[in-house]
Amino acid sequence: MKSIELLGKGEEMHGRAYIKLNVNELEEAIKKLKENGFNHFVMLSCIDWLDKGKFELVYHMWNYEEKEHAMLSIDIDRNNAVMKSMSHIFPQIETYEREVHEMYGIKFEGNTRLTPFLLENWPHDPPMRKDFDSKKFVRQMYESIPFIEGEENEGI
Amino acid sequence: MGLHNGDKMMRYEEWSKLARKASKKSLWMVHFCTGCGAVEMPPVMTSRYDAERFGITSMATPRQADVLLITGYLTVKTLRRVIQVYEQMQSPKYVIAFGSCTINGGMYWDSYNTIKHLEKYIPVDLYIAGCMPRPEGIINAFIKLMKLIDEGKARGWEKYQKYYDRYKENQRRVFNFEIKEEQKEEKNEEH
Amino acid sequence: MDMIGMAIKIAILIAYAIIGTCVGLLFMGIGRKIIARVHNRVGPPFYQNFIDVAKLLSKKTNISHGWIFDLALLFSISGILLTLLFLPIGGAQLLSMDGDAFLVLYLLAIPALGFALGAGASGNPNAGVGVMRALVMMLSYELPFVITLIALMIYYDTTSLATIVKMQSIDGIKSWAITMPPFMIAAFAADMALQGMLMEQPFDIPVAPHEIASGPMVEFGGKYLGSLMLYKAIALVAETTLFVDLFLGGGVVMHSGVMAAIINFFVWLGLIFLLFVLSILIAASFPRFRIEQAFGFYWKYEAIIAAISLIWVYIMVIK
Amino acid sequence: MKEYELFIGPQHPGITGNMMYHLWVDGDTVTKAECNVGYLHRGFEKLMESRLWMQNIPLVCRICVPEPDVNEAAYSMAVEQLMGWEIPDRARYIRTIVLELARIAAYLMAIGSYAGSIGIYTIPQWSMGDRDYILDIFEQLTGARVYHIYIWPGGVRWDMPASLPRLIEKTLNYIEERLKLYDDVLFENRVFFDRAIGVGKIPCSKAIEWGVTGPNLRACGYGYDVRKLEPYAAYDEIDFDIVSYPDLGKFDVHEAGDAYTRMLIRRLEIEQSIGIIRQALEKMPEGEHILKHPNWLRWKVPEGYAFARVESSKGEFGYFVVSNGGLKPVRVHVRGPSYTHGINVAERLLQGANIADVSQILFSLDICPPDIER
Repeated sequence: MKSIELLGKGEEMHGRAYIKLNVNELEEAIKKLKENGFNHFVMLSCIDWLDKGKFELVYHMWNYEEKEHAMLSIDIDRNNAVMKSMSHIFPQIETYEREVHEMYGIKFEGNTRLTPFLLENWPHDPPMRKDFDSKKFVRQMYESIPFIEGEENEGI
Repeated sequence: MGLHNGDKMMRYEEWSKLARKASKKSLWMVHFCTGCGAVEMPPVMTSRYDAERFGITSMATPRQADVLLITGYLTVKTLRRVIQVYEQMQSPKYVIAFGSCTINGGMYWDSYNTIKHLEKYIPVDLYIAGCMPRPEGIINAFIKLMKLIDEGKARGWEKYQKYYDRYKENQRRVFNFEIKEEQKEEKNEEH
Repeated sequence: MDMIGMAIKIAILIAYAIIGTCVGLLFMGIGRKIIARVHNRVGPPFYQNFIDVAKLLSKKTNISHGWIFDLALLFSISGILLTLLFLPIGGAQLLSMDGDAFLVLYLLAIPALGFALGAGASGNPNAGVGVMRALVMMLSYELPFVITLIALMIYYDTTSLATIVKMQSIDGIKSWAITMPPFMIAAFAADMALQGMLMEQPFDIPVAPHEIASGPMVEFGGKYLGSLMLYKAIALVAETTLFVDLFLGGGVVMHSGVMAAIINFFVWLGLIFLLFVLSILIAASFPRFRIEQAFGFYWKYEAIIAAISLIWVYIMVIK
Repeated sequence: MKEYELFIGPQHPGITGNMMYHLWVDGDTVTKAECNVGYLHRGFEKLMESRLWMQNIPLVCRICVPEPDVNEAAYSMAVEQLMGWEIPDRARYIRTIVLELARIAAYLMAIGSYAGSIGIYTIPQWSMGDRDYILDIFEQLTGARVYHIYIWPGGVRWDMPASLPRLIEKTLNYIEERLKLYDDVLFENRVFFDRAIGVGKIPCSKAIEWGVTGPNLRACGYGYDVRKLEPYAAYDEIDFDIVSYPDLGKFDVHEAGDAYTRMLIRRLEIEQSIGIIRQALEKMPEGEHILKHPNWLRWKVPEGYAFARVESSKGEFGYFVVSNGGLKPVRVHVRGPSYTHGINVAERLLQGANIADVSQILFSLDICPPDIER
């Protein structure tokens, strides 16, 4: 696979290149792949490995000519979740970083638009973290609100 | 005097009866797609099912409309807008809620961002069951609403006025972010 | 004697208003039915618009945005009613004077100004944009319309609508203006202007729901919207009548006698209905223009067409 | 006139669903646009982490409401990759037919709502009615109108009834007839040309970098289609040509990447889909329609990272599924095509647009908010 050859490491996983990188190699690698035909940035995913105590960020890139998909994966510390922004390479990374920032609480240095994205005035923990208990939150937040029962024929 | 008042009441009753007759035959709904049920609205409004037969059309702004359709689950963010829209509508106004998500949360029962029971926040006149309801179901609901209006039973808007404080309290509890933000700011000032 | 005359005039005035609204609402209802057929639908009953107005007028809360907002509707409705009074309907005209053709043009502008007032008072940016568009639209369709009007005035050598109608009805249908080649093209230009006056596609720019959420009427609800619908109904009758008076002899086919008056009335009714149906069918088959495109359309193509007819008429008159 | 702010949505007829654009307008021109989404955020990805592998199927289809089948297909394909399954031939063909029918339905809806946004209300009335005939096919095949829950990991839920091909053929013939009417009223209408040509033009050299995919990318002149790039279902055995910009068949060619070309690409791809369905019906083999599943309650999927992509009517749909070998997925991340179209691309295209064109640009990009927010 071309991306594995270019970066000198990585493995093939279900027909796609999965390349594990160090945090400081990432910017270089994205730029190199972009110059070599991987000009479509597919998406940026974040995986919360609670038991390993780290966040895994996966940058998906696609090469239209070679028909090849490369997943660049990096690990960052769960307790000190700070990452350099890549939005200067592909403009749409900005939006993905906004979402990851909101859902996992990872701070992206250099991204000037880390404003609330999907949630509005969210004071609680970032919801996509594994230690955020959705069911408990629902019980506390929504189930505790009382019904308003009117008299008969007053609508439901 | 009493008799006179009674006469006046009678006349008022008759007038409101007439008004109900008119309003049941001309239900205008707000053009607001709040959830996935909105995908069944175009078929209802267009040539296959043609809700305009019953005088149902969609209006561009809440001021002009009578019926608010909650088409599916509501997130907290949308609920704020729904309440604004509902309060801008001019009474008599009716609310029809779509699908199981508005009844008890449906398949999003454990989602952190959807409110589960719509009637805790605004009064609902009619629920349509199903995920999602079929166009026939929607038209059936409108006909049922017409019947309720005719009998004077669709009075959710009066209930909203009557228990306004309790509705506001519930709404405040679900949007209680503002309170927490204030607390945060206070904390920051302390530090 | 004066009192009785006054009372009769007032009675006729009220009759005019009622006829205007009823005919307008009925036409709008039938129009909805016709459009529904174009859409492959059944459509609402023909009396749907009466129900709509009744419902709107019976709404319990009616939010006003200050007295200017209230005044605006009064402005619009009184303006359009006054226009209707000056228009010959089936040859019969309530008020008339020399130069009323010009007067009608000015009166037709009043409702738009009323809208502007109301929308300004509501303070909604969508309404503001809608009013700007409505005023630009008025400016655009007025030019070809005025040119065709001048052509008619030159030909018939009068500025009175009543005279224009009378001259056209001398010989029945054969003497209608539209039978003459120069006025045929003028009628085309005027019909496009009518499309703009009625705010139908491709010229429904001021009320475009997808762009500015129905424009000036964004903040109108309850009784206000009901009155607005009444205004629209009367406006529909007044604007189509103006066209009928100018090009179709006011619908006059017979002279003298009660029977003739009734027949003329129904011919007028039929003609404005045809015009209305034509306009909604055009509306059903065209998207809407942008405002600058509409402006260009009227000032380039329509104005040129109207000017050609004017020159043609002028040459005919000189000969 | 001084600059003012205008909110398009969430309650506005000119918005493509429940989302909002905050516009700063100077006169008639938009100077800045900001997208505000999240009105439909249900936290699907969180919910999927707490459900079994099979329980996620009813959830995924709700991610894209007008065209739910692509989600089921993509999720199933990702799970199949992890399991190392090869699905039966008949299932592949049935999937192709279902996906293409869903594409036609979605395109009809897109064309209808676009026509509504430029003010011609006849087309939405027709196209929504015609779309319903396709939903009828779905109802016969899957039992539901909108959310079919038909494509499963390992195949499809049940076999296609023997009578269905006849109904499909009839419906396709009907839609082909109707397309001629659409051409007359919309696609060959002079006012449509005036309105759409040159409006909301995506700069073609930037299109790929901005992440534009699907019909919007093909309107820019790049003939990229996931169905050809990474054939899934039975697309590798079916003969079809990608429709892309300069080759617009019988229609006039104007600028690349504008609203006009984008809509025409959609119009032409309806015909393409009809051709694909006909071929698939012809070539469909007999046989099994689904692999045998393990017990769903104890179904563990092997560890690994899988990414599956499909071509939806809006662009490239991608599912990134991570498993640690457990009963539930660790992470399911959805790449919706509207994610880039609705936020990055639309914000840039709206800058400098006329407010009359805002709604038109949004509808011609075919933005679907549920797949932005999930």
